[in-house]
Amino acid sequence: MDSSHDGWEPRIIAFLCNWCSYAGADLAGVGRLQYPASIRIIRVPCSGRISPFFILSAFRKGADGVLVSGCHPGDCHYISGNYSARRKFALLKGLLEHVGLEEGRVHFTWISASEGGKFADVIGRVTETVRGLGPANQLVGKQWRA
Amino acid sequence: MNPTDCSNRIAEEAGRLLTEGTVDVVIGFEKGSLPMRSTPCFVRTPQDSGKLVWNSFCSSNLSRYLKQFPGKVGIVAKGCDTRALVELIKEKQVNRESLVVIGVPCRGMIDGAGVLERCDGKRVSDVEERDDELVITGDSFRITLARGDFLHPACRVCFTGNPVLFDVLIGEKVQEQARDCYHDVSDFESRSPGDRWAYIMSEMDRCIRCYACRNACPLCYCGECFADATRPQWVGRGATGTDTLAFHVMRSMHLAGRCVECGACRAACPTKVDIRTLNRKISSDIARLFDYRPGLRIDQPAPLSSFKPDDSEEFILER
Amino acid sequence: MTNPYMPVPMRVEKSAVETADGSIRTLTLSFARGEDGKAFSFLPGQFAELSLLGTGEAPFGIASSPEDSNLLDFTVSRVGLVTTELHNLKPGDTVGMRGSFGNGYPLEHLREKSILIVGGGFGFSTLRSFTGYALNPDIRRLYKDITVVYGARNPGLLLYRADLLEWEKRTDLRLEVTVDEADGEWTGRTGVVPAVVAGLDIDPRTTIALVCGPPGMIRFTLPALSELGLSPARVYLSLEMKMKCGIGKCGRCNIGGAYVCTDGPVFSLAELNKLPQEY
Amino acid sequence: MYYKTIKKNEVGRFLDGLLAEYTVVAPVRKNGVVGFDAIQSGEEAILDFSNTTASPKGVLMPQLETLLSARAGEEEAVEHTGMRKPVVLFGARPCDARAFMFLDRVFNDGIARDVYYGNRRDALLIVSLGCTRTRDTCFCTTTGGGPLSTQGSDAMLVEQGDGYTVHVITAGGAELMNSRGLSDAHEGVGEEIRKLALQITAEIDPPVDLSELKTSLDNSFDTAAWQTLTEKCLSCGVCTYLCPTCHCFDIADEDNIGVKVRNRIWDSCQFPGFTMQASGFNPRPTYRERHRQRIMHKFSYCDDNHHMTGCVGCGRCVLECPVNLDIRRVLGSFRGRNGG
Repeated sequence: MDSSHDGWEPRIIAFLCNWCSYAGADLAGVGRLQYPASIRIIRVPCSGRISPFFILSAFRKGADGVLVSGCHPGDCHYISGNYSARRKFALLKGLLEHVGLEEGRVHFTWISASEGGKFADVIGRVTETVRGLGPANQLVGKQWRA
Repeated sequence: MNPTDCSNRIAEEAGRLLTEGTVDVVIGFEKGSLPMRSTPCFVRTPQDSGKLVWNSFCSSNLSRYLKQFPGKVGIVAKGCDTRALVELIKEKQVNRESLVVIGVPCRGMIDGAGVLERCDGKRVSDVEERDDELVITGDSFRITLARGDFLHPACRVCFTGNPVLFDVLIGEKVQEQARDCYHDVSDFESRSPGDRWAYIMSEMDRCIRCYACRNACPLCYCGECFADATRPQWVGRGATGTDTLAFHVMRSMHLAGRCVECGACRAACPTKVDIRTLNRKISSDIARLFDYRPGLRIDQPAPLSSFKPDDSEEFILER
Repeated sequence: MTNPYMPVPMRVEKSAVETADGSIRTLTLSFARGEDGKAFSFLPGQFAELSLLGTGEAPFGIASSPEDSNLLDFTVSRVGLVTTELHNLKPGDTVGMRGSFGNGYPLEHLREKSILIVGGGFGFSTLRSFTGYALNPDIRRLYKDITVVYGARNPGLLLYRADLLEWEKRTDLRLEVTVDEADGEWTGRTGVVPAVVAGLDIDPRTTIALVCGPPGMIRFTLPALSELGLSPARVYLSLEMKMKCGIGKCGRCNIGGAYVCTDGPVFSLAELNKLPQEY
Repeated sequence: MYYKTIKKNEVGRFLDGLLAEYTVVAPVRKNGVVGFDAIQSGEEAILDFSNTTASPKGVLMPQLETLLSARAGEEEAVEHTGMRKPVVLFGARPCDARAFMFLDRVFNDGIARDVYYGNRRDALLIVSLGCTRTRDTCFCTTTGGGPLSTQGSDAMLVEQGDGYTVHVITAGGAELMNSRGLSDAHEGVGEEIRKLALQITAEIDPPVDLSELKTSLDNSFDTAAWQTLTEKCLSCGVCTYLCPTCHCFDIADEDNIGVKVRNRIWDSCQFPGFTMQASGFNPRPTYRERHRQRIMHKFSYCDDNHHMTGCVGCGRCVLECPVNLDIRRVLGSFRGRNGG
């Protein structure tokens, strides 16, 4: 699998928490920071709202990568949303890699409302990682049988 | 305590509870219709308590039935059954006061299918348990087998054979094994991702989506399971590899910090799919990251409904 | 070999809200392909499966009369995935249809009889089909007098208002519409359907009842009908069961050995009394 | 009807021969579990097993089968009813072969013929493997079958010495067995097999009169015994999904990545959702009603609708039920009961 995939654009679903990471993305946009157009942002109230269903469902519907980003622990608008999310994601990421999902398909990070630069940088790095892996085919829904 | 004495003591205890009216029903095991099988039973009269038995083939987790009996219930429970009980009580599904737990120390349950295979299909008429041996007699053959070779996988790593919660204890406590350090998980993780994926998918390929694992699990008590929901439909309902894996991954996530590793799921699975590797991966992470073992203490908060400011961030994309 | 699971394409001609809360709509469909229309026929009381590939399929009673042109009415109550999508259909959209399925009302038994039609809420759809069919001039003379008792929980939930108004004016049909609870401008009768039925005086020897409605209404209507002297063989019920295939294969809609999709959905009370009470 | 023979060590090569023209589905052992699967070469097939865990019904009724599909924007749906490449089911036990006779009645009779099942069935030949040993869970003789019953088979192998006698039964069987280098069986082999059948049948519990059972079941629908008999049932799908005659299915649609599909998947009368209505009413809300439905459907309703009991006595549900709810005990408690 050559890693260049000649200009293939990965499709990455980004779940961004409304109070920090989404604002960080907004800041990156306002600041005209350049980052790949590979992400589709889904705004959620808090990273604590992300259920493993969302991540598996994204892969099933053809996503090549999933990024989940919330407020830094301690900054959560709902006090403990990201704390409980942190435990859940730690287990989920471990489990997905345990079953053999390619490293680099699922990413979790904390981006605050003031970190526009970090947002653009993260999106760039995640896109490169996923592009290196090529189209995802492990968890995609295989619909019909001959 | 050998099975016969154990059975008699349990029958006496149940008879007493029913005669006194302390409980309306005692959930236990009676002799199955096949060799090496004990089957759940629900005793409501003192006269019936005689049919209660205890042996090395009582692998079902009887806590699964508690929600079927609202009144005052007696339950015959081995170590892992009581750990499931602790979680059910912690999650307010079962009320401790309405329970009388007849605790039975357990040296591990035996997978009869493995023994039958060793008798290569010949019919078995009687199985006698003697300390660490099984004496199997059938038509024109008689063999003695080492008990330890036929334990259910979950029982091989069990460190809570003694009930963690009981009102009455039947017989003496057993010698516990060392606390489980999940070597099987670390061994599995030393293999390459591609190798792990191939193994998991070949296991999932045998799953026929019969949901015996879910329905045998004492902690899977949702009214409508996500696997049956259509609005939204999170998981495909066909037994195609990816949808089957998604179902088992999601069920394991729902059992995170709750699964007491009684092995009832694998024991119930007709095609013996290795779904335990998923639950054990999560249990090993929970033990390592949050220093928590499910089903040991009622007062210990569940890991996913609590947190610490300095929880691990090993999985976070580095700065 | 024809594929019983392959729907024929239908075009949505009209989608009209029936109830005040918008929870029930009637779709009027026409055949997208002429030859399907010619090949299709149905009896009042039969049903069809409406299909939206990718979303699902569900059974609906055919609410229009076989005599009205080639248009088919389906009354859809929004309760789930498929029904919500059906409610979103606009005129000109296409929807799949399989059928017609089921046995329909026992037209032969009804000849020269008086007919008592008792319907409740959403269950009235196939009874509307029968009433429309029976009011056709050359068919109406086959029957003696026709009484329609139709009720709903409240006036906002009454279906087929236009038909009710038209039937009101007819002399060859007695219409009794009632609501469990009245509201502001309701001037009609108030009271539950079983009570209205109990108040009727009919000749039990020459009357046959056709009943369809929610379980609650049926539980109290049946005793009322027997008080009027109607034997179980003279009472017909159209039942609702969860269905998938509509052709007696998928094994889920049985009452005892009878499949509601093929042996029903219309059963006489005499037949039902012989079957296990599991519906 | 005639007999040929084949040595045990020639079976692998014989199957390779079939693989040239047919898809061959045979018993294989994977991770310790014996099941049916399409084989790539002859020696993958195993013939030393009692019976597979799951039945071979997946050959005609896959757990998931796409009925219709349409790409986004396409009006016309594609019907996945294409003619099937011929398939040989090799090594099925006589009870499983007989089960296909029952499934044929369900899917071919009635108001419509199931074209998906029909096309697969027309392309299927069944070579069964007669039972020379039985398990204590077998009760095929009660349901009209037998360890060497030829019902439903096109040909049947019967183990004799270091080879198998090949009992060619139908024209389809002949097509399979002729011109494949199999030598004819010795004289009188038919009589030997009949005697062998009697000897093996003696191992199985004596048959039960099913018509008398049907009558008492029909009279016992409302008895309280159903509650106590089914109380331990987990409502899982093991008994129905492993069963060779259970045929209930669900139709589930999906719209994923621009492709709309209508799939037929297995369903079980033991699942609550099987009869759950959109209104929330469920005629069979608990394990009691659902387990009773399975028993009544197989041992009463199927006789009414298909004139054949809906069970072939393979014993899989007895062996694999996670809580050892034994259908023979349930049936036994209704024999000789006049209801009430």
